[in-house]
Amino acid sequence: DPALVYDGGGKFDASFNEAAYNGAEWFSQETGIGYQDLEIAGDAQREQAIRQFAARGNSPIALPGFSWETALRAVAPDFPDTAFVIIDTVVDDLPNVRSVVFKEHEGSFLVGALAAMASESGTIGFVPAFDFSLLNAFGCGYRQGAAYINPDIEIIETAIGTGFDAFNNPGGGTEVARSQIDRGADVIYHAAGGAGVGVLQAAADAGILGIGVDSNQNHLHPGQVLTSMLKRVDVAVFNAFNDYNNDAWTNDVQVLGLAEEGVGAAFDEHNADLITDEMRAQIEEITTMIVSGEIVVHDYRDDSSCPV
Amino acid sequence: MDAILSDLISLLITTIRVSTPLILACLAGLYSERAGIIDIGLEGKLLGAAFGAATVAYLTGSAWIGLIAGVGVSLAFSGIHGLASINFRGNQVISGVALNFLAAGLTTFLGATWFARGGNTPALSGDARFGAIHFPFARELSGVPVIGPLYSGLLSGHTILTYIAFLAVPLTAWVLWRTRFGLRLRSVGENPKALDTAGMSVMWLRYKALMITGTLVGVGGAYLSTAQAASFSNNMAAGRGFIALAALIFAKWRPFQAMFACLLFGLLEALQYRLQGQDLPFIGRVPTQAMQALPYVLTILLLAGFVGRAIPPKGLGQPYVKER
Amino acid sequence: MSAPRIALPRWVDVVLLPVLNVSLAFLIGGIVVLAVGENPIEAVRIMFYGAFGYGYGFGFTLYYTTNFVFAGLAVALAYHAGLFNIGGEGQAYVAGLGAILVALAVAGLHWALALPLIMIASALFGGIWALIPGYLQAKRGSHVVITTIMMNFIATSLMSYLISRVLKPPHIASDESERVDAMTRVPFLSEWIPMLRNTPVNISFFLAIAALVGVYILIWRTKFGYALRTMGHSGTAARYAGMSNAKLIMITMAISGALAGMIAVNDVAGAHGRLLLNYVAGTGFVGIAVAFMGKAHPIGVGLSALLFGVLYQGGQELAFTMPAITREMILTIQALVILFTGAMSEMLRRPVELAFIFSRLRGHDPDTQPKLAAQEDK
Amino acid sequence: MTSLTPETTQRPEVAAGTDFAIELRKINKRFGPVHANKDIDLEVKRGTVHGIVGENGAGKSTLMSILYGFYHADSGEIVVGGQPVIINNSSDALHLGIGMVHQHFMLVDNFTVIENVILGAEDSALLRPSVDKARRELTRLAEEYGLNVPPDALVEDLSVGQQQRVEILKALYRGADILILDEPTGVLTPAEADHLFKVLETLRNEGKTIILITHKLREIMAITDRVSVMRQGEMVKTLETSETSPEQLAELMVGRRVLLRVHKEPANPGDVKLEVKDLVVADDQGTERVKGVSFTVRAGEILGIAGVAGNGQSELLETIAGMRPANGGTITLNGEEVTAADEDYAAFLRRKGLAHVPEDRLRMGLVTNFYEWENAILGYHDEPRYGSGLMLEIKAAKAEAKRHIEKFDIRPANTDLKTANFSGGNQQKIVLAREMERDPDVLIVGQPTRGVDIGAIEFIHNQIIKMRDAGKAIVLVSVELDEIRSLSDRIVVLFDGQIVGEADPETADEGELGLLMAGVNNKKAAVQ
Ligand SMILES: Nc1ncnc2c1ncn2[C@@H]1O[C@H](COP(=O)(O)OP(=O)(O)OP(=O)(O)O)[C@@H](O)[C@H]1O
Ligand SMILES: Nc1ncnc2c1ncn2[C@@H]1O[C@H](COP(=O)(O)OP(=O)(O)OP(=O)(O)O)[C@@H](O)[C@H]1O
Ligand SMILES: [Mg+2]
Ligand SMILES: [Mg+2]
Repeated sequence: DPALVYDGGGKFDASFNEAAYNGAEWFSQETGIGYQDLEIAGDAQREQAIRQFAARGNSPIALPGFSWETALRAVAPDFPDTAFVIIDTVVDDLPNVRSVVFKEHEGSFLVGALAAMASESGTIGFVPAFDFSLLNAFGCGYRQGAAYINPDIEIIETAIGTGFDAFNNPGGGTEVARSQIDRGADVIYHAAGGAGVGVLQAAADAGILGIGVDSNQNHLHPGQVLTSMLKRVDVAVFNAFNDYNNDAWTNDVQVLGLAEEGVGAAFDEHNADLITDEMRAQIEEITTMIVSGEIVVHDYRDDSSCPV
Repeated sequence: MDAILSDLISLLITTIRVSTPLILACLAGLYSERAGIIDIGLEGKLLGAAFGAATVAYLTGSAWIGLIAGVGVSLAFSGIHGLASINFRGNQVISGVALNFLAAGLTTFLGATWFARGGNTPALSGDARFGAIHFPFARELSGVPVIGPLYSGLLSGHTILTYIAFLAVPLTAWVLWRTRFGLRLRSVGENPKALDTAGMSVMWLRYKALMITGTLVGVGGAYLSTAQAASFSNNMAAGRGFIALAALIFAKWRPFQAMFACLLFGLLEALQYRLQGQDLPFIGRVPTQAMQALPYVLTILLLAGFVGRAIPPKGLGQPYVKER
Repeated sequence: MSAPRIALPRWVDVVLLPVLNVSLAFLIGGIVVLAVGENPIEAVRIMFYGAFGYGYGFGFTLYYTTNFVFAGLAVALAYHAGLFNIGGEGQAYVAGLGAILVALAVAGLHWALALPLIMIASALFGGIWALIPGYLQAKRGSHVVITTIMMNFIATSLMSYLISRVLKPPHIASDESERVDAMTRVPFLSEWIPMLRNTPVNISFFLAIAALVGVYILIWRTKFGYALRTMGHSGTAARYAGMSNAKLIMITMAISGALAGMIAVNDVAGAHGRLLLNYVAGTGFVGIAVAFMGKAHPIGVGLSALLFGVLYQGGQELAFTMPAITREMILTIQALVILFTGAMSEMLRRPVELAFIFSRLRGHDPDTQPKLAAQEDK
Repeated sequence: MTSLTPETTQRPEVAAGTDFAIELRKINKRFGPVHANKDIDLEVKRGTVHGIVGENGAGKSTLMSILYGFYHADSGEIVVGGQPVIINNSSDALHLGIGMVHQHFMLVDNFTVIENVILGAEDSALLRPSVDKARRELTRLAEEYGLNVPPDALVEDLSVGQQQRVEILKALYRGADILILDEPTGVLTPAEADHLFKVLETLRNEGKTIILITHKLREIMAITDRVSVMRQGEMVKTLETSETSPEQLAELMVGRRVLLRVHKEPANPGDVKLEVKDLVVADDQGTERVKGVSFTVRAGEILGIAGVAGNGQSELLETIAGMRPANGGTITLNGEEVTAADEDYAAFLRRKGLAHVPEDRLRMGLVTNFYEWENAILGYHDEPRYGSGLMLEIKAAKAEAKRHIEKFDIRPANTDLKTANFSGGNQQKIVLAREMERDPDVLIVGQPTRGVDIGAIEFIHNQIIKMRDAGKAIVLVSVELDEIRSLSDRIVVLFDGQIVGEADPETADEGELGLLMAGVNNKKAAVQ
């Protein structure tokens, strides 16, 4: 059977890990094949978890999150017949590992552009859980997208906390969002996992717009969530399980950007009233330009800096 | 000028909201510690109450029933704490630590089992949440300069739980210094033998204090999940119980000082949100983390510079052993 | 009401009561396990199998135990001086900085030479982080409980900044430091004991044992320890004896922080081989429970650290084998163990005493006869 | 367990014919292996002052605590006013009209007098009415019995004597008919004690019954009507006071003859060992408590410092001993200036040959949680004989402790017993042995016999004289005038932080000293 081990935030974080879970469920429903999953209690358990699954013959083993890299490198050589898929970082020097990474900055560019279009005040907000490279990549893409639409736009960025526990502080998320709203922000994008629920709540309470992340969070507050930056971790997990099942496994590096539909902005009935045809058209145009390379979205992780 | 004023007001509004759970937890700790029982477990009680409140509010659709459930949960925690530290003369610190672990484990475990959302509860809406209370004419007056923002923004527009928290401050002061119960409470934390030889039951009095503790911190927990946020999420107390404890010591176990200490923490947090990523005069841009550490650094400086020695109730932490 | 008190044999206090308390915790945990539809006896078996049953699990048990020993000793030592150091978490975190700076600076150096340097750096950084509250307590009277809590928060901010913005090399995706050179890294025990293959338990384990012995000697066999205990019991008596409370407080806090700092040797320079964000992950707080459960005595700390090691590792095994039992369930059981063995450890004393009286009555022990007569008065 | 009739808290009607306020029958109480009360019988006549004497640990406090409902007797019977009763807790005792002033006060230090008085006896849920009532009541009691205390002062700011009055007021406020006082004069000055006895007399004359525990036979002879003697948990005898003598009581208590007078040869003073000059000391709050004190002490003499507690003695002692910094003036030890500077100066002074028996043995001189042997080296643990370098040589320490135990007859003779488990007298001996056996040049002694029984007092006094005769300079601070007069070779009187006069113990009479202690200086007045 395939196996899935969640990253620190835990299975139901309403975003990243949950997307991985959804991918596994999707596979399970489609094929009727079961899978095993596990939440870890700390970094020391990472290697142990992978090793135990591998030793029990589970394959492929899906590892969402870059934090798995070290453990994976330690274990994978010992189990050459087991297939692994790691998400969010590249491990290309091991023969039995598939790597899937996303161009979050591209997806964030789109929602940033939408935010700038929807904003009436000319001020928008971004709320990362804390100062962290991956989250800064979201923020940087968002800034570029917004500035693309409106070069004069004001972007307020406020982190909730200083470590991983910030992902679990919706109260903090609420207060951060409110303080941004007080400063005039009328669209707020979060990259804060569980704490983001508080951000979206604050936006809904104040009658302004929030933007969800990772999974489609539009339904949380219909009509109050402008869109969600989709990161199709579910697709990555589903594909890995499915490929293995169909003997189509490849040990390669998959970079999922807008072109591959690995990231994107969510449009559904919950935000239909918020998105005008005009906006929709403009987004489609931007998408095409990014896919074609006409617009190059800078990735914060390349040089730890952001042009906007 | 107007911009500065409205900035200031919005800062104060944030301060009030952020301080609310701190004040409730801090006053709760005050009753416990005034009765001689250390309460490291405030954090766990906040968490347990937040969970209880969110769960029941979701199931019943009523924030009030949720509040009662939240208080019930933290009362149960208080009961365990009482058993351990009053009846069995256990170490109060370790009991508190255990309760913190218990709350962290149990809330997520039960939440995951009941709602299959990894311990988070479903979002609350409508009557399942405490809404803002608007004072009469708040809307009409909001346009008036100075008075408008003060009245409509700062005073009006909070949830009932915030008003409860701030009312609990003078009430606590009144109880402590004007009532028989307060007199006995203070004596039992200072010198339980004095109360015992006066013919009163130390045990029963301490339980009464813990019940008040449970109630107040329960309201604080409910505030987190049914007023500030709209659902429970894992570990959502996020250290507020510990901050409340620090504020309590800072305030030297006095109610009004406790409120001011909590407001100070709240203000620094609000300020920190506000100043992140902004250029400060003379200093330039400061790393986010430096801003975030600011409240804690300032606390230490204040403590070292101005507040002086905090002398706890003399009987604090000591189980009352009555030889028979 | 005033049934006769009898002096219980020492083994009851030292062995029977703790065992009964742990059993009670497991009993209640078992009920919860039962409630989620699993077999509690099977769960306990899996737990112990996971912790001791095979080399891999055992290695992890020892690894966790190592951390808990350091964290527990840090709290226990300060406790003997009448200080409550809740700051082990932050002290260990900051010590990680010392550990990684030295380990990277001497990259390539053989571990046997690097280890003392890394230890000194970790102790120094952890010690300084604890010395600040110590100094404030000694000189300014700031309550060490608040200041250590504050220092924990400040450590999180500081380390988050340093790791994400300073130490993180560009070629690594996640926010963490450069890796420690394989030569320099504290070696895993599996190099010598193949059974422990692939487990993070390393030389630090012996450091932990040495620390247990060392702290015992320090507290009960040295002049400093004598002074420290005097102050812990009575600051006035210490002043009378001509001991400087201020100096004692600062030295004690520094040593306490240095002990917490040893977690960095085990994790940063050993198990992880690099500095990770939030690498302490609550170990410092568990240390409080470990210390109090172990009654602040090194033997007790060693045993309760082992118990927690078993719970951590066995719990992981359990989560594997019984999917219904999640990590939170394990946390709950841990909480129950702390509660019953730590906070409510006296709960079963009375019943045990009565059981003893009863058994002696049946045995017609002449010594207890008069006391029992007294009880019958009731 | 006390048993018999179930009715408990009803105050029994005075049964006609019985003139006993209290009868105890066959009371037994054990603490683990200690049989603190063995088959105790006691009858206390109504309207009398009944004394109870006995060595430390004889079981006096335990017996009274049983009467007050604080402990439960294992067996036995309590009869109050002719009615058998069960006293389950202090509340029951209070209802029966029994009030108690404990050996260690049961006051809340940071409460006002009124708050302490009404605690537990409030009339309503709000404090105001109770406070008003208590204020009136206190005024009345102050007039009636001379029990004056400022009602709104914090207890911690009161002198010990005043605190004790608060305890008595507490009992009277609750309408006590039977008042138990456990060693009430142990901490009082002579004037305060006299005042207390006047109060007790007034109370007796009003028909109240008083049980008085004390170690001072002089007091027993002066105030009690009857006296009971306890020894090792047993009631040895009850006597009419008028038909006994201190010597007989002492013998009954201890089981042997006791010398009640100190015998000493005339002093033979040598060089100046300790010189204090213009010393100024402030307390923790910054208030000046010692205001320019000067004196010298020579080898082979005892300088007694008399004074009412709270006139700067504590601060003076602590400063000389190096525990408290001086705010002015100098201290010279063996010709070397040694005015306290650092926090660990006390250790330095010990090395220079100064030993210090502190006033408060429980909080300062001992760590009650330590084993006996650990306390035997307190303050000296750094010496090389207890281990060179960093290590502490437990064997050496225990050997030293053993020597102390043998030489000072400390009981039980067990170095591995927690100090808290020793009686007060033996605890005091542990401190004395430690400080005296160090063979210091200068010995500073504060309240050496506070709360200690007469057998031990005799021993301690003899030890101090022996030290003097061995050529040591000794400073003795005591609130016991008797003690000061019988031990000292010279006496100075401290009042309000200043030395107000000097007296010769041979010639000075109590009245003269008393006036000095009250701050009235005849000589000075005469000079001016
Ligand atoms: N701590 C106590 N120990 C023993 N008895 C008590 C205690 N508190 C109250 N009582 C008794 O219980 C009865 C009812 O008490 P009371 O009216 O004081 O309760 P309460 O209303 O809870 O008081 P408060 O609110 O002032 O604490 C009284 O007769 C009182 O003596
Ligand atoms: N709570 C207790 N637990 C154990 N032993 C006790 C306790 N209280 C008293 N004892 C022991 O019982 C005996 C009698 O003590 P008690 O205090 O009654 O003596 P006392 O006559 O009042 O002595 P003193 O003159 O020193 O006050 C002593 O041996 C004492 O150590
Ligand atoms: Mg006594
Ligand atoms: Mg009432």
